[in-house]
Amino acid sequence: MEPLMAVLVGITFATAVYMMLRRSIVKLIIGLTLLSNAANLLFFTASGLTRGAPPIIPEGAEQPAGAVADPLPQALILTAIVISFGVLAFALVLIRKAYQVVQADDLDQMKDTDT
Amino acid sequence: MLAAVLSGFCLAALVPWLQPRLGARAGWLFALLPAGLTAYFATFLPAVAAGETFRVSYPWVPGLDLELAFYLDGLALLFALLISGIGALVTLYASDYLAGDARQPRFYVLILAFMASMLGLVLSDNLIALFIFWELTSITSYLLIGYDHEAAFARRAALQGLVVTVGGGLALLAGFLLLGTVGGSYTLTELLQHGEAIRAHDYYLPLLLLVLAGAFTKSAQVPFHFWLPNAMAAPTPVSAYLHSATMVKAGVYLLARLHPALGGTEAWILLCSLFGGVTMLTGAYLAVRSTGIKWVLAYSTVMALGTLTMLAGIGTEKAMIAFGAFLLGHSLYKGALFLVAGALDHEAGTKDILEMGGLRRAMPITAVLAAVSALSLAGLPPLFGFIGKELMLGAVLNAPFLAPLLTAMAVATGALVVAAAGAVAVRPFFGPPARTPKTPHEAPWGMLAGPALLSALSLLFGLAPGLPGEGLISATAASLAGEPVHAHLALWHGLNLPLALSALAVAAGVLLYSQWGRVRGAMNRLEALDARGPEAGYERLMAATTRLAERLTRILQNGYLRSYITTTVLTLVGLVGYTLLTRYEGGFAGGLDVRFYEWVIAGLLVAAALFACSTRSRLGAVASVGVVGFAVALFFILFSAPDLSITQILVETLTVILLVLVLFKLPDFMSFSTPRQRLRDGAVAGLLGVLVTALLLIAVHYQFAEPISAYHLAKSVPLAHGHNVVNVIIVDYRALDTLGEIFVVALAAIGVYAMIKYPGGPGHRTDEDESAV
Amino acid sequence: MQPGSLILSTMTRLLLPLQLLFSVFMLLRGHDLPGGGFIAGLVASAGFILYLFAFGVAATQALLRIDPREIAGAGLTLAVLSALPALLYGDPVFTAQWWHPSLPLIGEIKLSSPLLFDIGVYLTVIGSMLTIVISLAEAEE
Amino acid sequence: MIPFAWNIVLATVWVVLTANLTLLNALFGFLLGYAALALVQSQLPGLHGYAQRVPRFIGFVLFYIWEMAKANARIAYDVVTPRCDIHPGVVGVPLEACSDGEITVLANLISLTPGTLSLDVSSDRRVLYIHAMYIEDEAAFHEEIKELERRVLKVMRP
Amino acid sequence: MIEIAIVLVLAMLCIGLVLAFFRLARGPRLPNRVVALELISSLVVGFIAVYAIHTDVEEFLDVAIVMALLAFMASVGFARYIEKGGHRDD
Amino acid sequence: MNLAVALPILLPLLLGALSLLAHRRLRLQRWLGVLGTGALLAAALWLLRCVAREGVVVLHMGDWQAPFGITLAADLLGASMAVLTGLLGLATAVYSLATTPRGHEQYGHWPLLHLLLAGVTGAFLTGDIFNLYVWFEVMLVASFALLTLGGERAQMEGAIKYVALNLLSSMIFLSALGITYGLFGTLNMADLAAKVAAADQPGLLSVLAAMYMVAFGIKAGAFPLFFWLPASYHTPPVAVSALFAGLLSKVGVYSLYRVFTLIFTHDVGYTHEILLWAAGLTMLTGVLGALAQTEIRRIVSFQIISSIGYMLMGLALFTPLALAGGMLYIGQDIVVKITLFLVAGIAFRLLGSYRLEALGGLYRYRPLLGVLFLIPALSLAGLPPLSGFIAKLAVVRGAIEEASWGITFVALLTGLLTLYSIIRIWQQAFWRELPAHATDTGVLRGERRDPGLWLMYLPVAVLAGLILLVGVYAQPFFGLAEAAAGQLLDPQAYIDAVLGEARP
Amino acid sequence: MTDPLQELITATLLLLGGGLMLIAAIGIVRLPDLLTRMHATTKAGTLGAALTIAAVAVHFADAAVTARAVAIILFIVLTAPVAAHVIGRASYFACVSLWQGTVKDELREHYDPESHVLYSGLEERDEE
Ligand code: NA
Ligand code: NA
Repeated sequence: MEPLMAVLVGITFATAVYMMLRRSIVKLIIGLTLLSNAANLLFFTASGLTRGAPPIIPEGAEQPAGAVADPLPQALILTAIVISFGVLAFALVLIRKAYQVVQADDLDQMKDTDT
Repeated sequence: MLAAVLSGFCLAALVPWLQPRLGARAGWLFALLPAGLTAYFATFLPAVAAGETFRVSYPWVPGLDLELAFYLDGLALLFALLISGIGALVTLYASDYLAGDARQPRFYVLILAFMASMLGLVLSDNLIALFIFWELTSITSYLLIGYDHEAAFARRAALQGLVVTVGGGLALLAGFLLLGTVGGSYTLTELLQHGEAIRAHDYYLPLLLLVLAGAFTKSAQVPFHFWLPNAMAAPTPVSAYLHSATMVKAGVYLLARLHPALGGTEAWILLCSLFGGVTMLTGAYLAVRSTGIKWVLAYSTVMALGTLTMLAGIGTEKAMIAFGAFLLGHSLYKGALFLVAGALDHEAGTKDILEMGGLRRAMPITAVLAAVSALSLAGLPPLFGFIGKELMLGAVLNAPFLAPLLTAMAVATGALVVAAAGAVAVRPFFGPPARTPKTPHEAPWGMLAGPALLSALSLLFGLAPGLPGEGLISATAASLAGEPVHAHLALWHGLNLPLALSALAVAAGVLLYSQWGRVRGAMNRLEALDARGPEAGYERLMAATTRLAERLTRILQNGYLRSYITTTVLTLVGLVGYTLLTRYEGGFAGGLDVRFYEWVIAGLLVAAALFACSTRSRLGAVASVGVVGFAVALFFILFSAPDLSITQILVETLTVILLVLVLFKLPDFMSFSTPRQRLRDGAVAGLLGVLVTALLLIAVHYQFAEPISAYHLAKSVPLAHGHNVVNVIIVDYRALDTLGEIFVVALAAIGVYAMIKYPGGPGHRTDEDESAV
Repeated sequence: MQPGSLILSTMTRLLLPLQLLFSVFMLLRGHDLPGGGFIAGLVASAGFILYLFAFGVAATQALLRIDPREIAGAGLTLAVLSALPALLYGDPVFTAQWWHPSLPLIGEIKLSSPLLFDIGVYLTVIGSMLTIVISLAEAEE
Repeated sequence: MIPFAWNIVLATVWVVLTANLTLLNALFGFLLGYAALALVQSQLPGLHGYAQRVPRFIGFVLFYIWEMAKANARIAYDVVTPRCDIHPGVVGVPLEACSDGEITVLANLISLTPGTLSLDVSSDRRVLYIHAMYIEDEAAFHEEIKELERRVLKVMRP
Repeated sequence: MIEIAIVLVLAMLCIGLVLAFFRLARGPRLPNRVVALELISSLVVGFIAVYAIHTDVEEFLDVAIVMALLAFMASVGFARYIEKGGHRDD
Repeated sequence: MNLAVALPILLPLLLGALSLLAHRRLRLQRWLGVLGTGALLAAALWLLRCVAREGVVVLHMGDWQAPFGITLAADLLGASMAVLTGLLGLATAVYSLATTPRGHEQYGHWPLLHLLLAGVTGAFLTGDIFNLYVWFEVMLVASFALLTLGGERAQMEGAIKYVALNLLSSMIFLSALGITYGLFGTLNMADLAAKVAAADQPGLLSVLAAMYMVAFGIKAGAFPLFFWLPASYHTPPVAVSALFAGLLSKVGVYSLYRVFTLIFTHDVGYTHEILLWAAGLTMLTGVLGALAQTEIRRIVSFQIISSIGYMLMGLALFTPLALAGGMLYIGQDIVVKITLFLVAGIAFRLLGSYRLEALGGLYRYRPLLGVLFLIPALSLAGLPPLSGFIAKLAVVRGAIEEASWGITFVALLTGLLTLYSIIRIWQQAFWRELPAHATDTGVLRGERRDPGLWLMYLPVAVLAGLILLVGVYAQPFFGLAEAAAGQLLDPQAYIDAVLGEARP
Repeated sequence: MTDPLQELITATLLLLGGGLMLIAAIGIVRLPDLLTRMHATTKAGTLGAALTIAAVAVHFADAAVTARAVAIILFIVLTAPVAAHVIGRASYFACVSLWQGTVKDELREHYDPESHVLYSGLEERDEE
């Protein structure tokens, strides 16, 4: 399964960056969303995939019944998802505000601060 | 000795506080410090003349071999005396010269700090400490040249001097560090004893070139000579002090100081004597060409610096004695002449020789002082300048390399200098009175004391050369040689070749002066060459640098986010990909164990991602991103991560809601790019995709260590009282992560709130300006 | 939403309490089964967002009574403070503390600092999400 | 009365969800439900009596499931067979139901049934506009809806 | 028997996902996409249920609860957007 | 139990939360701002004292032994950076009192300030690489919010680039973390170091190292990944710019130092050679960028990049001396950059502009300000006897001792160009006469009093004094850097301290 | 999990649910306009999901699982019509064109887009 996921993650990364390279600010946001999904999926895949055995210890037991999925990357990805979500919410509103102030959705028109 | 060096800095720091309390005559009191220092150093004269040296040291930064070590020998003492002695005179002089100037305190601060730096420079026995003082003189000099800072010329001249001297200083630093590495020590006195080893080292030539670059820039050797005349923008006392007697001699001092360690090789002799000789001749030539009195003096200073460099290069015993004598002589007459020039400027209101004439009536004392010092400059007996020049000619004649060439240059220089001396001392005071901007009258005695003392010393030392010669000059020469030298100075050396050459030079000089106007005319016709000269070169280099900077910055920092992202992604692909291709030797994961529904979900994910990329409908893309999210959530379920799946679904749903809320105010998808751009971006994105895939295939191929999570699984129930290990990790094992995470969420909320709610319109921001656009 | 979506507003009145209840459920069981403060916070936020869509900003603010930023601030404060009880017992910061206080009638209940922490997470998420959504919706109106 | 009833429902849901039927848990669920309702109570109008409605309710559920199965079968048939024999349209049906709750329940039940979808209620709450898939006979369609409404009201009204 | 049913149902759901995505991509216009998204969330709930049976992991059901309670929020958001007069071309 | 490591993180977090709670009470927020940052400085100093006395100070959060929980670990580098963070926080807080617009305070300036500091100290003190990611994000999102506070057009434009590129960097970092965990199954940096050392796959490690290099390179503003920095740093109010200038990119540099001394030292000849190239190019492009600018904040923004080059150079050379120099450079540059920005803010207050063409007369009317500018400016150019000289001396000497001629040349040339670019500010804004078109020069000429001005001068004077002190009384500071370099080059002590008895 | 009856019920419910959802998906592709497609998705889809959930309850035959299954079904039943209603209403008012085969539209004439008032058509009788 991992090789398929590897290709999948690669494609998601590629689409994300492709969208970020478009000049439209709205597409930038779509790109950022895809990007965080891609990174989370990468993390998930890299740390190994286990089918049908969530890391939950049955009621009354002290240890998991058999081999279960690694809980640590799950916790880490959860943190990463939440963080990405916060950042994304911020970025969304930033885009909105930028459009409001600059009155253009062409990122190429937002270059005054550099040159 | 530490106190001697640091007292200058301390007094400088106190000036802003003292000056208002002391009033107009503050300068007199400030002058007491250098005067006292002169006396202090004078007490060392007998011992040093007898060949003794003194060394004290205090630790500073041991890890960097930086030590506050001071070493007093003949060379150092000669310089220390000049610095503190002329310093006293100049400080005194300034209290009259700058009377009534509101910026006077700044002047005293800088001049005292400069003096202290200069003392530190010549007394340091540690390369790095020496460098520190070296740079301090550059900085103080910069601030002093720009004293009249509201004049554009002064600012430009100051910057020029700073760039040239600091540029050279950086070369010097590199040279010093190499020297320290090669010599195994940063203590000068130790290095001087390992000259053999240093000169034999592979790094000798580069380090020599670096050190010479530092010394030559500071001492205004051709082709770096141009900054020095421009530095005349400084107040005259500063010119007298920094740009004739002291700072510019730092480079020469350094050559002399390092001679035992670096000198004597073919490279040293050739470089120093050639650069020195050319500088000497150029300085003299330009001095004759100039009509501004300070410029004439400045170029003659260039001449003197060239001479000294040449002598340090020749390095014979004669040359060393000549070095000491010429140095002392030059400092005396040049200091005096600058102060005289200042008096002329101050009292007659002009610096242009052509505007002066017949001033001897109004300023008789000044005229006498000028005459005496100018004679010394011209190298005429019975003044000390004559002795220096004769010794120099003697040394040149016996130079180990290029003796004929150097001699010819020395004679030509001698002739030109005579003419220049005439221009300085004869032209303003004799002939028909000219109409000067101010009605001339004699300068106050505070401004006369300095030149008078210096001129008197020129005369005294000329008449009694043994007075300095037997002791100080010998000791100085000994410092250069690294072994005891006995100098015998005398006005009359007998009828010998140097004397004949001197006579020839004087005769030619007198002739030149008599035809000064015509000579200048001829020279001015050559001025077109200046456009290709080093100063123009400097200007062009700086302009080109700025242009290059602007062009490069426009290309790199071009303002286009897409180009930034492209560069960043390509850097990642390039660096990681290159490493992968060239360094990685392992394998990649293989083997597909995929269920059919997993294929479908994977296909769904890809289709949704690609659709989001290609659709022209914004909300179509949003919905598609939602599908990507659901697909990811499904993968989380497939591979045993229910918590993740729930979170993913919630986040996805809320993202869609936020997107919808925000898109309401946003425009449609626009396609701004051409098919070619899309192809290019597609290639960039594709490269990244391939790289990520490869990385992941490697990551799942290896497992170097058992995951630590075995511990979490084992201890969750017994120790953390939780069955959902993921949650236990989140709130217990790794609660700190979660703490950070919720702060991120809250921060995003604060940011969003402010962005939306912050009242817009003008006047809401008091801190911003028009430059934003 | 335009006025008069009777169906939506009526359903919202029913769904909001249900969603809030469910969110608390997810919060409390998180330690043993899927759930936890973040998930619960998002569920609760979704409930309020539904209310916002049905009744508008003013009604939602009236319902909440306190500024969502204060909810977030309180949540953050609680989350940080939950790290500190450990100090009273001489443990390193964030060491989980379990208390089993006995209440009249109810009996023993299980209270822990990780739970307090999770409640902090819960409140922070609600406060932050509502801050974002309410300000966005307000800007729209 | 309705708040209390809903409160009980909430407490029950709690107990069901936690699958933990103890006094403590029920009480806790009740308290949570109470807190949740307290938050929205200003928005909730009263509603009366619900005691004798359980048998009617069961009857209604059976009726509804049967209706749903029929409708689903018809749609399924139309979707999977090549010919698509549908006559869609928007029809306004006058309402007997008058309270928010009654209208909403009715509208949702209509929406849940395949073939009919409640679009909106008129501003004066007297007509429910329904999109329907099969309006071959408008009178029959009206009658179907009225029948459903009668049964709903029978359950909901004391 | 149940394994066969599971495979069959999974296959149905997969076809369903593909068809629903087709409608989502095809549109036309936002409401069609929203309806398709709505259907996809239903399909995901079904998928979770089947997968829970398949793997015998009841905890997956919790995902379905959240989905059942909250997936409609996206539709409400989209509907609000449409009613508020968002861009028609979406 | 070592509360000392946790305090510099928890304190600003709590203050941030409380400031958010008190969002209506500005006076309270201001008090919390100044006293809180002061307390942070005190806590960090306490930590530094502990580290200096006892070596690496370690705290296992939640009493979970490393590598299972999150371990905070402070060595001299981390603790010193925390002290600098506290110092800068305090300076900015005081300066903010006089300069932050009321609206900014109402909309979150103070909580954002605290939380930015919390993110930064968290990054400096954590011993867990995923936790580092989390603190990075705290810091970033706080900076996002601070950057956009006020909603000016320029802020928005700058912020889009800042956010997009930093997000990209975060995702690269996160991906690298995922691969790291997949390969080594651990996140604790000390544990990771031990496990990496045991893995016999240098090529693979280099690949991983390259990923971290790019991720942190973006955060640090290294060539060619720095674009976000000059695009945005000059857009917020100057106190915020100053804080950014002082701290943010340094966290990236710190991370490079941490990772490339503790974990990826398997093939120094390759990885650190790349860093050396990056260092040289960063220096040059940064300083050339500065030369191309005519606005003080933009000049200094590009100078930030250029300075990053020196810091990277110290790391890349990887000798005790160069590392010590590099770290001293980091420390002193933090102070220098913030001082320059704060001085620019005073100039703005007096003359209403940051553009050189609109400035002038400052030296005539405000000589003290001149001194307060020259000290950091000359230190930036690496002139003695200021802190920048000592640091540059150590780095360059390290390069020469390693016979790295190319980088030596570039470093020295950059020094000269730096001087040229920074002294132009002096020539124009300070030395030149007051431009005729300058309006409202009442405060400048001392005709009108500005009651807030002393609050702006105070931190500047203290920081400038510090620059001078570090230059003149250099031994304690260089000694600290040397000791820190010793710790970095001998990571075993760090590893032992963190892993303790739990080691296999 | 050995009871054949239980397995049979589970399998039946699963197949029924899956079939319904498949039909919904076919419907959403085949049916001519938005509103008709919604008949397929919001009903068949949700009912299908509910049936599969019911299959889970039968399969596990466990109180906790059953409780959760009931909750899911309850939630679906509560939320699905709301979603259908808001989408249908919004798209109708946003002038999503109806299929040309639509036989009747009594709503359009009663809606005033200016005031957003939806008339019942019974108002005039009141006034008489
Ligand atoms: Na793995
Ligand atoms: Na692996």
